[in-house]
Amino acid sequence: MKQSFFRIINNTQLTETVYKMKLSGDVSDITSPGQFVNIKIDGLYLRRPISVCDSENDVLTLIYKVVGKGTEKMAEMEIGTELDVLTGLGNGYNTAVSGEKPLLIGGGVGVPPLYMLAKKLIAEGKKVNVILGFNTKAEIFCEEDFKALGAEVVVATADGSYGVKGFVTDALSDVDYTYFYTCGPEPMLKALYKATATSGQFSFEERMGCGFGACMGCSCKTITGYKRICKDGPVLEKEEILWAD
Amino acid sequence: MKQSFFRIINNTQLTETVYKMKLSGDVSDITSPGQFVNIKIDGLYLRRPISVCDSENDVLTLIYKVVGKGTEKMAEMEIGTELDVLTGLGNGYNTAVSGEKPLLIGGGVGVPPLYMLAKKLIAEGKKVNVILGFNTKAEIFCEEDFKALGAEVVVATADGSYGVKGFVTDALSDVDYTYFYTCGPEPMLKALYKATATSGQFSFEERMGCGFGACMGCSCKTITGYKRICKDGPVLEKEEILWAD
Amino acid sequence: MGRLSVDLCGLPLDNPIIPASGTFGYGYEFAELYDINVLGTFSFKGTTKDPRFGNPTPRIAECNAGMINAVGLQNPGVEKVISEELPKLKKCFNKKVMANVSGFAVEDYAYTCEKLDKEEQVGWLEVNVSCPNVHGGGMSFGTNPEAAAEVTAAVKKVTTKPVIIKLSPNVTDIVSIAKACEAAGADGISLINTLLGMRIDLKTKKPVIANKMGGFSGSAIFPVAVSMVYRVANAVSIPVVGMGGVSSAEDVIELMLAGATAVEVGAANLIDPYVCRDIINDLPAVMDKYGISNLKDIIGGVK
Amino acid sequence: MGRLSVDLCGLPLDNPIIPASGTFGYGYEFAELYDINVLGTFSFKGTTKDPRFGNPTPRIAECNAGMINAVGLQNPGVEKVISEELPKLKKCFNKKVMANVSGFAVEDYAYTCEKLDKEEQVGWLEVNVSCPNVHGGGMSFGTNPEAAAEVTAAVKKVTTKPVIIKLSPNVTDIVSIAKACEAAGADGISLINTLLGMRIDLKTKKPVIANKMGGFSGSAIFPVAVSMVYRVANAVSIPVVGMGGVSSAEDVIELMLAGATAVEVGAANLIDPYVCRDIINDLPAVMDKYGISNLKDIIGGVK
Repeated sequence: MKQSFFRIINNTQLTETVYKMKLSGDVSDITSPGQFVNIKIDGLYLRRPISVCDSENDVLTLIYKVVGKGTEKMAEMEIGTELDVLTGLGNGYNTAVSGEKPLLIGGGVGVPPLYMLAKKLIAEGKKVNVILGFNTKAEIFCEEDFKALGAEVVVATADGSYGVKGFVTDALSDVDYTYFYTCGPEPMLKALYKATATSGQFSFEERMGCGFGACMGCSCKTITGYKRICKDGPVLEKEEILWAD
Repeated sequence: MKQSFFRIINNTQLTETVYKMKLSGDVSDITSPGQFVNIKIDGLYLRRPISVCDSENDVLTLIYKVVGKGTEKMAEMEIGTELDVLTGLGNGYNTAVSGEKPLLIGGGVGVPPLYMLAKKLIAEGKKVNVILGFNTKAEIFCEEDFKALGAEVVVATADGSYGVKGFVTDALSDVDYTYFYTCGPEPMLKALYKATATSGQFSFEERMGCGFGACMGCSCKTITGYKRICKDGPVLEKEEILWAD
Repeated sequence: MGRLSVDLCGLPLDNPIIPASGTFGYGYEFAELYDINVLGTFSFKGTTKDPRFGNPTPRIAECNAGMINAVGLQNPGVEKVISEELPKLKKCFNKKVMANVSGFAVEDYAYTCEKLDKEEQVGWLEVNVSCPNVHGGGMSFGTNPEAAAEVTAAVKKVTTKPVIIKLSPNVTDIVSIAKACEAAGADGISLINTLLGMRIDLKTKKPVIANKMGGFSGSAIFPVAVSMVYRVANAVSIPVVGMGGVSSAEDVIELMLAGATAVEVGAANLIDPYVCRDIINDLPAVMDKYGISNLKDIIGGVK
Repeated sequence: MGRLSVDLCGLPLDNPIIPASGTFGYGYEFAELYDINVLGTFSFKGTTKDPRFGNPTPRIAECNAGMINAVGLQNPGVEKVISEELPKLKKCFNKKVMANVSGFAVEDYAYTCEKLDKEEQVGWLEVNVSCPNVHGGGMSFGTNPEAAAEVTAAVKKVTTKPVIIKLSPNVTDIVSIAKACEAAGADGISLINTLLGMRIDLKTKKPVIANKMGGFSGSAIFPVAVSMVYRVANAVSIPVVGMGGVSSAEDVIELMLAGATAVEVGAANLIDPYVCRDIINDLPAVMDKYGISNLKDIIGGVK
């Protein structure tokens, strides 16, 4: 973990509620895809955890959805604004176990961290398939970005307005994969837990206090013991997950 | 009272701790010298009451001393910043009773509201004498501004580094006056209450809640009953003052 | 009956927004700023049997997201409130007002309430057993179920108007006090009054407030208000008027979900004199955002 | 003995800054961020006889100038704290640590304290009779003078280390509880634990926190802390450890003027992990600004 100051380079709207922010600053502590940063926002007490979409050459890219006061304020931030950011939080995805044909499955605002993961896997010489799930065509983002990396991309929309009609699980049968990585809403994670054929890694969300393991605000039970989503997670292996109900 | 938004035109340092801020906005509710405005400052709960130094042609001039968090933040404000301001607060000085030769006596940060008062009295054709009291030469401000209006100005410094050595009361005997107006620290007001030969008006300070008469936070006892410094004051007539101890 | 209307102890309110006692004077000063008839009602300055100057100054201290006051029930006394303040109010407010009453003995409360009972302008009596800023009275009635019940019963004897008892949060068990008031005949409970707070001036090394401590209010205390409104509303059958740090339409909805039938707005009036009018204007859009058709349907609606 | 040094129950502290229990884990995680030997000491995560997972999630809610937590004393149990956590701590902290202990019965407290008494690394036992987040225990001991005294006496019997009782602010009369603990042999009092608070999610109409209510902390509660520290410090002769919303060197000085011998920093650690180190660095300049030569001279110095 490192505390440092970032300056906003740009902050653009991708869909009705999703924004992309690029910031310049010290990204040296961001060592794995799937990690997150925790941002101090003027006027709000708790920092806001946002997953890292990309991190390279002192530029940090975040894609976030406006869901509350914090992200509302982020969406209004102007270029040049300086932000106090804790970087390098969370364990991130482990790419060493992916095999030759990893599959990445993202739903909605769970898509962004998979971008940096795809980049890393491709750099490691692996053949990356990506399934992205959205409610409807208007909500799609990042499809072209994954294609530009050289990944095979399938998009599923719940209303069938684009790509495969249905959920990400409906697109699963067409792909041949050695391992999978996923991030998205909990119902999707649960469905994938059942529908997937291989081992894999899941990224979880929880309301956090500190984001760096101090407060036990985001603990969960796993087969291997109690884990803090912010510090021991947010990525858990399929085999250790204990669903809450 | 009116709530409106002002934009900072400039914000310059006059002495080590005193700043002058000019703001553009609707000053139509500022009807008398000696009134004050109440400024909302980001991150602070209560507004900050600041006496009006001048108000003309939609430009509001404030001179303030950095004494705490609020004024520290004001001193750091940049040109173009927009401020939420309540204007037209307090009764202000009554110039109708001044006679031909009013005397204005200001001490330290009590000097600024006398500027607009001097301007009004001079516009009314009166011969204005001003006594300004400061601790030391380096703390003097506004002397030239009063002279530029056409007032006779005497400065007293406690350490004798400029002008009359001593307090404003030490400069009193040289002036011929029909009435007086004063603003400054309470010990100075008390000394003037005894040392002055005529009737006069005193402007008081108190910690305020609202600044517009709602909360009774700044009440004081007077010969004519309980008064709210923010609404029935800050200016009291000599004859109604009841000193607290 | 609009989307915002509620019923408070048998009297209709066009909306649940009520400026809290001590932050709205006797109303007519705010009437210079906006038409105060847009309000549900308001609770006027705490009134006692005899006139009071209150505490020495300074009476105000700033805090993070709040403020401390130690005004100490400055008011002209009930006779003058009736002879001078209510007639002035009548010219600008055509609704029933909530009369806020304090005292230093059970008989004081009864005396003042009996006088105000005769006034047609008064809709509700809000009986403050929780003022932290007066010695030998006020809050001491509100920290003990028996004493609070005794005041309630004494007041109920002298009035036919709805009696709402205003409770202090500075207690171990606010629920037992609320229940005691209900059992003694209270028609409603309002809460929370201010928390006891203190600030010290680092320069002078003295308390900022002359009276040393005072009542802490402002948005800082809102989570305490939500918790206490929730607990009391789940324990009594009479209406609860919620307050404590409310400054937005969202806050109003949150307190109503917790169990409030109406909501008082206090310290926020001192920072933004138009806040109650703005909240009333904002409510319909905020209700739409959260799928709420009628405010009265959400009272105590937290799942 | 520097300008910042104080004495806490007979043990010297280089400075009065103590990260509060539950915001600093067992210390070694913060040791990755800075040398935690700069601290006066710290109070480790609330430890119980048996291991606990704590409450379901969500356990955290945001508030204006503060937060609510309902962690519910998650900890590995005293045996593992001694066998695993303390050895890890030893590698990065060469001072005495404050051991924070909670329980659900008087015997639990005694059991846990007796185990920790044997540990040379432990300097003080901070006995928490004020956790708002566990049912059938915790806070209920701290809302009643007799129960608090009983815990104090039971713990005192099994240890020779200084015992500091941590009190809840959610009471009518914190002074009587502090006095009862003093009479039962407590060597110090620490306060305030969190206020009971609640938030409701307007979208889901459910409490934000799974456990409904939780402990409200953060700078919002600072004025309540100042008031309670002042009242307790003026009523007891044993040292008071002040806490509640402290986040700056100025706050530390204000609580010490109110009567605190040392100051715990809680929620602020979660927002700014370096805050305790920064406060310690800032103190000398802030002391100069306010004409303070030595911190120990200002304890209870409010005029």
